[in-house]
Amino acid sequence: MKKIIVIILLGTLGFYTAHTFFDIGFGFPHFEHGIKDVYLQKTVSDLKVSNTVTSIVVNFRGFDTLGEVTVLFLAVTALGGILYKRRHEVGERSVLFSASSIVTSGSKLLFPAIILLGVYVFIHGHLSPGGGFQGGTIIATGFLLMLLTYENYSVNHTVLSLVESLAGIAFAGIGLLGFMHGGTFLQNFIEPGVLNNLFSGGVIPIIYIMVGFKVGAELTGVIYTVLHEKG
Amino acid sequence: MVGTPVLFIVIPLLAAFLIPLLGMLWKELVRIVPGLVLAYMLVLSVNLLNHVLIYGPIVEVIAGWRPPLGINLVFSAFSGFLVTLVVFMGLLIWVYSYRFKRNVDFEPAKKYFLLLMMLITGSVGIILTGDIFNMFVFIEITGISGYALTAFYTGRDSAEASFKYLMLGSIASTFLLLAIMIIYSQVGTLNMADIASKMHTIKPVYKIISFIFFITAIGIEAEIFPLNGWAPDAYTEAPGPVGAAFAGIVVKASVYAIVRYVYTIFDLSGAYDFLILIGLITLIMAETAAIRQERLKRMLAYSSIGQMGLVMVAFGMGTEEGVFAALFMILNHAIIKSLLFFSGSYLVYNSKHKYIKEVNGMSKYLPITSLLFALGAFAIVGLPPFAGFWSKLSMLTAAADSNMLFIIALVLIVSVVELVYYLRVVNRIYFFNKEEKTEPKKPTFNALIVMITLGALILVIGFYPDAITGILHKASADLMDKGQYIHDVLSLNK
Amino acid sequence: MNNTYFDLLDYMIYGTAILIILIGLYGALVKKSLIKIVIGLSVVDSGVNLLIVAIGYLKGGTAPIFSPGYLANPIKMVDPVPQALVLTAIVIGFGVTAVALALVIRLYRHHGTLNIDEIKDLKW
Amino acid sequence: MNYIILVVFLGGALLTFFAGKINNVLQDILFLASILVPASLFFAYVHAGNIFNLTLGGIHLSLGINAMSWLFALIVLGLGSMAAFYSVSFMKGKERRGYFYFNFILTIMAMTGILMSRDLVSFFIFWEIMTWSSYLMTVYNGKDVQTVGIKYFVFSAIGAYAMLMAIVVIHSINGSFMIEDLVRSFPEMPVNMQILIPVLLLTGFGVKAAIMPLHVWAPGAYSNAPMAYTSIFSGALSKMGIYGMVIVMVSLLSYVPEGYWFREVIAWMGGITAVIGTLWAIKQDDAKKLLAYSSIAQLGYIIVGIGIGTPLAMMAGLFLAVVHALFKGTLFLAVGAIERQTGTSNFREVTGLIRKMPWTFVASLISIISLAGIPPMGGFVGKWMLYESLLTSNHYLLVIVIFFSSTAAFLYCYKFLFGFFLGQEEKEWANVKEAPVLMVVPMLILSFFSFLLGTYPGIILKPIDAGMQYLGYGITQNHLWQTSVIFNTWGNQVVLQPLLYSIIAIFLFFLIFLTIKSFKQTRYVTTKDISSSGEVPKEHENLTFSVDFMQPFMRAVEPVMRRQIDKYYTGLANGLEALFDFMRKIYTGNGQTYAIYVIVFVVILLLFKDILF
Amino acid sequence: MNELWFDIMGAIVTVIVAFVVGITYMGLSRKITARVQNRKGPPFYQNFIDALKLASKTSAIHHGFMQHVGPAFMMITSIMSVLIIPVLRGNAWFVNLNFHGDLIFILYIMVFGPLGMALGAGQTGNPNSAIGVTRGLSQMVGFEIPWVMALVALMMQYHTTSIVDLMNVQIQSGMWLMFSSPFAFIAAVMAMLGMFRYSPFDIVGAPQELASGPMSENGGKYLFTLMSSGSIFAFAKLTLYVDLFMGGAGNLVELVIKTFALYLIPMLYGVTSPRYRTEQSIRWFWGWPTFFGFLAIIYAVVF
Repeated sequence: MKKIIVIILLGTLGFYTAHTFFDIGFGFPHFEHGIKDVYLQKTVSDLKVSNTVTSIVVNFRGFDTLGEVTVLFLAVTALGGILYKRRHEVGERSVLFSASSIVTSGSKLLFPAIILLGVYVFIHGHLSPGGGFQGGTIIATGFLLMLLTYENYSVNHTVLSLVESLAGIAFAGIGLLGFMHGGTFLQNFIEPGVLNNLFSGGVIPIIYIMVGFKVGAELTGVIYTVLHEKG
Repeated sequence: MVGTPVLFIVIPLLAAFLIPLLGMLWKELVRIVPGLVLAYMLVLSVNLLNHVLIYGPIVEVIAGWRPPLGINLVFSAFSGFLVTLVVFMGLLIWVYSYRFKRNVDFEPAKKYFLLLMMLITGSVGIILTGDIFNMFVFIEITGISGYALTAFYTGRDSAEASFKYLMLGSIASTFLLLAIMIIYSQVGTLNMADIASKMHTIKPVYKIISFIFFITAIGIEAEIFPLNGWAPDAYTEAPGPVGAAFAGIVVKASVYAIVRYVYTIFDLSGAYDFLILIGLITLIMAETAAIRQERLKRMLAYSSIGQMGLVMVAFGMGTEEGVFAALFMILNHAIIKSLLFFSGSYLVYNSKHKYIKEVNGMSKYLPITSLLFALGAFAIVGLPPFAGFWSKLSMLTAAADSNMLFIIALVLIVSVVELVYYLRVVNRIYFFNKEEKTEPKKPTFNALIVMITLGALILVIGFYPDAITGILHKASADLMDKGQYIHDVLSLNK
Repeated sequence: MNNTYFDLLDYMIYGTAILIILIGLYGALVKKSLIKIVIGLSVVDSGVNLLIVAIGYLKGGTAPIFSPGYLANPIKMVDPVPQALVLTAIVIGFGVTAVALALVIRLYRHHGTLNIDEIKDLKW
Repeated sequence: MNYIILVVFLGGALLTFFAGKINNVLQDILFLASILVPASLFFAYVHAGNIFNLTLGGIHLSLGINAMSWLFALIVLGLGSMAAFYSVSFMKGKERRGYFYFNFILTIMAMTGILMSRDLVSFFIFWEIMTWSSYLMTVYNGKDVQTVGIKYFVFSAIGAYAMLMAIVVIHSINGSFMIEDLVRSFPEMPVNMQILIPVLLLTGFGVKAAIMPLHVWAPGAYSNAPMAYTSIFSGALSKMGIYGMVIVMVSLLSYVPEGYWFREVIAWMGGITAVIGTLWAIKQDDAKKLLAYSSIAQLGYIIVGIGIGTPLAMMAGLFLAVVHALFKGTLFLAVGAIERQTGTSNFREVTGLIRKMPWTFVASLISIISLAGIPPMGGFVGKWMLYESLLTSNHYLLVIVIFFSSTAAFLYCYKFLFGFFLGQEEKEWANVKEAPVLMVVPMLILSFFSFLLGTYPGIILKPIDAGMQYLGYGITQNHLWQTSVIFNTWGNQVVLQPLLYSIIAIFLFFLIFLTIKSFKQTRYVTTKDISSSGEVPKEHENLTFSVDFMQPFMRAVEPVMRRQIDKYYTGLANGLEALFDFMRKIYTGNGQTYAIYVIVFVVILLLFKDILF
Repeated sequence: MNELWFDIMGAIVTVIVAFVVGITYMGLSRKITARVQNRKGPPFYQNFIDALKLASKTSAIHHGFMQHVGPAFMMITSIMSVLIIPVLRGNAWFVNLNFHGDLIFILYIMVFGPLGMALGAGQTGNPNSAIGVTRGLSQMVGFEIPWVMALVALMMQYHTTSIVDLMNVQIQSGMWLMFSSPFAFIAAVMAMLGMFRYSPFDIVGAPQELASGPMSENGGKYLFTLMSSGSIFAFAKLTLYVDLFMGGAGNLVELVIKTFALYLIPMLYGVTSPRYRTEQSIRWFWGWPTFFGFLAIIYAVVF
C-alpha cells in the first residue's frame, strides 16, 4: 500500500519535473546575458586562470567555497560529537579478516603514488581539470587504503585537526588579507601573472592548495572516526 | 563604521577553525571564544544597524566582483534587524549555556560551542546573503550544525530526532538545488537582485515550479505544515538552549528566506495568499496538537510552530503593516519563546521524560524560574501589558485593514486554544503539589541572568513598544521596496 | 523555450537524472533499513548533481578550460557555473551523508535495530 | 493627574508585594495606602476636563474621565476601599498575602484604567489586565484551577478576543482607535459592520457581565476567589461589562435602525439570565455558589434595564448596578467572614450563627432585603424603576419574566439567612466569635448605604443623571426623580420618605410592643427547647433542616433545570480535545512518513499550481 | 402639625376597621367551612375571643431577637398595605398613603411580611417552621405569576400603575374592570386562591403535617401579632381586589359586601378540595391561571 502511494506520488513528481526540464531543453544556451559569459571572459583577462571552474569556485564564488569547507569541517565536528564516547567506552577497530600480503605490499607501493597524484591535482587546479576538492579526496583515498589494509594503522588525530584548522585559518586569513588590501573579502590581491603558468592566478592556487589540505585532512578524519566505531 | 557585513561570517569561521587549536592551549578557551565572537558580532550588528537606519543599506561585495558576478551581502534595515536579533539571541544562548555544560566532557563541550556558533553564523549568512546558491550553502551549514546539536545528548532519543531532521533536511536540499537550477537555466544568474529584475522574462510555469520547490525546501526549515514533522522531535530532544536557538534563530532565518523569495525575487501574486493559507493551516494544526501534549518541550515546540504560522499569515498580507506585524511577532517570539525554553528546561531539568506533570508545584522550589515561565506564558498568548500583546494587536490591525475578518476570527480562536495549554502548565507550576521525587535543579547564575534579561525585555517592550517600533517600521518599509533593493545591489559599481 | 528539434539523447540525460532522483527518493521513502535510506538520500544527491551538470551542457561545446593548444572559444564552451555549483553540492552531500551515517550508528547503538519502523519513540 | 493615579496603583502593587518580605504590618499599611491614596486623589482631582494623551507603539492613547465613568469609578473605588479594609483583617495569617494584595490592587487599577480609557486600545489593555489579575485571584485557593480557573479564563479570552476583533475592525474602517470617533462614524458605517461590531463588543462585555449563554464561568470563579475579592469581582468587576454595554447600547446602537433588535434581544437575554441565575441559585448548598448565581441573576436585571434603553430603564439599570455593588459586596464579605470564623460556607454545615455573629447578620439582613427588592431598601428603588420602565415601554412578557425571577429570588434570600444564621444552634458552632471589627465595619457601612439609597435614591440618581446626559439622553431626567421621589414616564410616582417613616414607625411600635410586653416573664431559651408536634425533643435529636432545602420548588421546575448550558460547553470542549488528539496522530513519529508528507506537499502544490498561483 | 396628627388618626382608624373586618371574616370562614362540612363550627366571633386571649397571655419563652422582629415585619406589610390601598373612595379619613405608593410597591411590600415572618420562624429552630416557610415561599412563586400577569394586563391597558387611577377609570367608564378585563379578573381570582391559603393550597400551615408550620413556635403576644396582622392583611388584599376589579367602594357597607363576596370564592373553593403537594400547587398555578394571565395580556394589547 505504502509502496503504491509512494510510486504514484513519485510518478507525479517525476512527471512534472521531467516535463519542466524537457521543456527547458538540453544542449543549447537557454539565456542571453548570463554571468557565465562574463566569467569565461574575465577568467582569462583579469585572473589569468585557465580553468574557469576553478576561478569560479575559488574567486568569483569563493565565498561559497568557504562555506563548503565549513560544511565539511562541521561534518567532521558533528561526527565527533555524535559518535562521542567516554574514553573507556571507545572500542577497537573491527576488521573482518586481515588483508593478504599482496594487498599489503601493493598498498605500500600505491600509497605514495596516490598522495603524489592528489598533491598534483590540487596544485594544478587552476590550470587543468581538478583542484583542491578532487586532490583532497584522492589523498583521503590513500589513507583509506592504508586504513583498510593495516589493522593497526593509525593517523595522528592532533596532526589531522592541526592541518584542518590551519588550512581553514589560512583560507579565511587570505580572504581577510584581500579585504585589507583591496577592500573586499577574498580579493585577488597578488598580481595574477601569466596565463597557463604554474605560478599564476594570484591567490587562487594558494587557496586551492589550502582547500586541498583541508579536504584531505577532513575526509581522512571522517573515515578514521567512523572506522573506530563499533556497531 | 566598525566593520562590514562580511565580518559576520568570517570572524566566526576563523574562530571556528581556531577553536580546536585554542582548545589545545587552554581548555576554557573553547567556551569563551564563541562568546567573545558573538559579543563582537552583536556590537558589530548594532553599529551597522544604526548606520543603516540613517544612511541606507550596505551592500558588500566579495572578491571584488560587482553583484551579478560575485556574491554580495546585503545589510539593509530589514536584514540588519533580523541579524541583530539573531546575534543577540545567540549571545544570550551562549551565556545561558556557558555553565550549563560544565558537567559535560571537554570534547563534547568544544563541539557544542563550536556548533552553536556555526548555527548562528549560518543563520546570519542566510539572512545577509544576496545570492541564492550561497543561501543554500548557509542553509546547509545551519542544517548540519542543527543535526549535530540535536543529537548532542547521547543518553536520549536524540539521534532519532536528529535523523528525522536530517532526512527531511536532505530532501529539502534536493528541492532547493532543483529550484535554483530551474531559475539559473532561465536567467543565467544566481544573484537575487539580478534574478528579481529579470523575473518577468521567465515563463510562468517555470516560475511556479521553482517557487514550489523553493517553498518546499525552505518550508521544511521554516516548519510549515506538513513539512514540520522533525521540529517537535528536535525541539524535544535537543538541549534546552538549542531548542531556544531553533525557535529563536534558525526558524527566523528560514522565514526570512521565504519572505525574501516571496517579496523580492518572485513576482507571483498567488504566493501571498499561499503564505496565508499554509500559515493558517500550520497555526491550526500546531496549536491543536500542542494542547494534547504530555511533554513540556514538545508542547513548546508545537507552540513555536504555530507562532511561525502566524508570522507567515502576517507576511502573507503583503502590506507594510503586515510586514511590520510579522517582524514584531518574530521579535517577540524570539524573546518569549526563548524565555519559555530556558525556564522550562529548568523546570523539568532532572526528570527523564520531561513530562508536563513533572512541573507540578515547582514554584516552591524554583520561584524565579517559575515566575519567569509564567511571565513568558502570559506574554506569548498576548496578554497586555506584556510584549506579545503589541505584536498581536498590530497583526490583527493589519489583517483588519486587509479586510480579512475570517482570518482574524480564526487566529483569535486558535489563540484561545493556545491560552488553554499555557495556562494549564502555569497552573500546574503554581497550584499543584509536587509528586515526583526528582530533585529540582537550581538554575545557574548565568541562566538566571539570561532569563531575567529576557523577562525584563518582555516588560520593557510591553510597557514601551516605541523602543522597537521605529526600527520595525524602517525594516518593513525596506522589505516592501523591491525596486530599491534591486537598485541598491545592481547599481553598485566597484 | 525553444524546443525545435527532438532528440532521444536530450530526453535520456534529463530522464536518467530524474529517474535516479526518483529511485533514490523511493529508496528513502519505502525501504525500512536506515542504511538503505541513507543510500537512497545520496542517490538522490547524485541524480540532482547530474541534472545540474546537464543543464549547463552545450551541444558540441568544450570544457571551460583555456589550455594552450586548445581552441579557446568562449562561445563554444559549456557553462562552467553549474559545474562549480555541483562541486559544492557534492561536498555538502558528502558532509550530510557522513553525519547521517554517524546518526545511524548512534541509532543502532541505542535501539539495537536498523528498522525505521521500530524507531519511533518520539511521536504525536 | 489621570496617569499618576494609575502609576500610584501600579507602584503600590509592586511595593506591597515586596513589602511582604520585610514586615506584614508594613505590607498591610502599604496595601491600604495604595488603594486609598489613588482613590482619594481620584475624587479630589480628577474631573471631566483633564485628559492625558500618550502615543505608544504608534497608537494614540488617551485617558480621561467622563460623567458616566465617574459613576462607575464611584462603585469601583468605593467598594474597593471597603473591601480593602476588610481584606487586611481577612488576610491576617494567610499565606500568599503578597500575591493577594498585588492582584487586588492591580484589579482596582485596571478597572480605574478601563473607566479612564478614551480609546479602545487602552480600554482593551486594562480590560485584559483586569482579566488576568482576576484570574489569578480565582485560582488563589489552588482549588479546581484546571477546571474553574481555565473555564473563567477561556470565556474571558473569548470575550476579550471578540472585543479585540471589533477593535481592529473599527480601526480598519475608521483609522482611529478613539471611542469618540467610533461613536461619530458608527451611523455611517455599512450595515454589516453596524451589526458585526456591536455583536462582537457585546460578546466581550457580555462575558464579564455573565449574560446568559456566556455565564457558565461565573459560579465557579466567584466562589473560588477569596471572598474579600469576590465582593469586588461580583460587585465592581462585572460592572465593567455593564459599563461597556452601556456605551455600546447607547452611544452606538441608539443611532442606527438595527438598534431596536439589539435592544430587544439583549433585554430578553438579560431576562432569561435572570431566571436561570435565580433557579440555579435556589438549588445551591454553598453560600458562595448561591451568591454567585444570584449575581448572575442580578446582572440579568441590570442588562434588561440597559437593553431596554429608555431613560427610566437606563436609570434603573445603572441604579441597580450601584445597589448591586453595595448589597452583593456586603453579602460576599459576610460569607467571607463566616467562612473565616467557621471554616466553611456550606449551608448544610453551618447553622444558627445569629447570636454568635450578630453584626454580620444585621449587615446580611439589610443586604438581603435590598437584594430581594423589598422596600425600604435600595434594591426596591431599582426594581421599581425597572418594572415601571418595562411597563411604560410595552414589554409585557419581560415584566412577567423578571417578576418571576425576582419572586423566586425570595427563596434563596431566605435560604441564605436561614442557612447561616437561623435554625438550630448546633454545639459544633458554639464557640464561633464575631468577625474582627475591621471586617464588620465595612459590611455595616455598605449596608447602611443600601438602606440610605432606599429612601434617598436621589443621592445616586444625580450622578446617574449626569452620566446619562453625557451619553446623550435628554437634557435632564429630572422628571423621573427627586431626592426621595421617583416617577415613571406615565406620571405615577412613589414617595419614599413618608413610606419610610411609616415603616419605621410601625416597626418600632410593634418591636417595642413585642419586647416590652411581659418582658420580665419572658426568658430566652435555646433552639433545642421547642415543641415538635407537641413533644419536647431530646438533646441528641437532629432538628437541623438544611438538606434539600427548596426541594418542593426544585421539583416543580425540574424540567427547566435538566438542561444545563454548562454541560453543552463541557461536551464541546471534550469533543474538541478528542478531535485534536486525533489530529495530532498525523505526527506518526516515523521519519519516512514525514518524508512522504513532504512529497505529498510538493505533489499537491504541483497538481493545483494553476489554482494556487 | 395638625395634618400629621390627622393622618395618624386616620391611619389608626383604618387599621382598626381592617382588623375588625378581617378578623370577622376569618371567624365567618371557620363557621361556613364547618357548615359545608356538616359540622356546627365555632361562632363567628370566635377569632375575636382568640385574639383577646392571646393578647392577654404571658409569653414565657422566646428564641431570640428575630422572633421579635419577624412579627413586627409582618405588621409592617399588613399596615402599610392597608394604608396604601385605598379603602374608601374619597373619604378623607381613609386616604392615608394612597398617593405615595403604587401597584409595584404594593406587590413588593406584600412579600415583605411573609419573609419577615419566615425569619422569625427560622429563629425558633423548629424544623416544621422552616419546612412550612419553604413551602410557602415556593407557592408564592407559583401564584405570583398569574397575579402579576393580571396586574400587568390592567396596567398596560390603562397606562397607569396607580390604584387610585385604576379606580377612577372604572368610575368614569361606569364599568367594573372585572367585566372590561375579564381574563385579568379570572387570573387574579385564581391567584387569590393561593394567596388566601385555603385548602387545597393550605400547604404552608398544613396542620396535619407541620403543626401549623411557621406559626408553630409562636404563642401569646407573637401569635396575637401574627394573627391580627394576618386579618388586616386579608382585608387589605380583598380591598385591593375590590379596588381593582369592582370599582372600589364608596362606603363601608359597600366595601364589606364586595369584599365578602370575593372572600367566599377561595373559601368555598377550598372547602371541598384535598390538599395539594407543593409542586402540584405550583404547577397548578402555572397552568390555567397563567394561561388566563396570557389571555389577559393579549386582550390588553389588542384592545
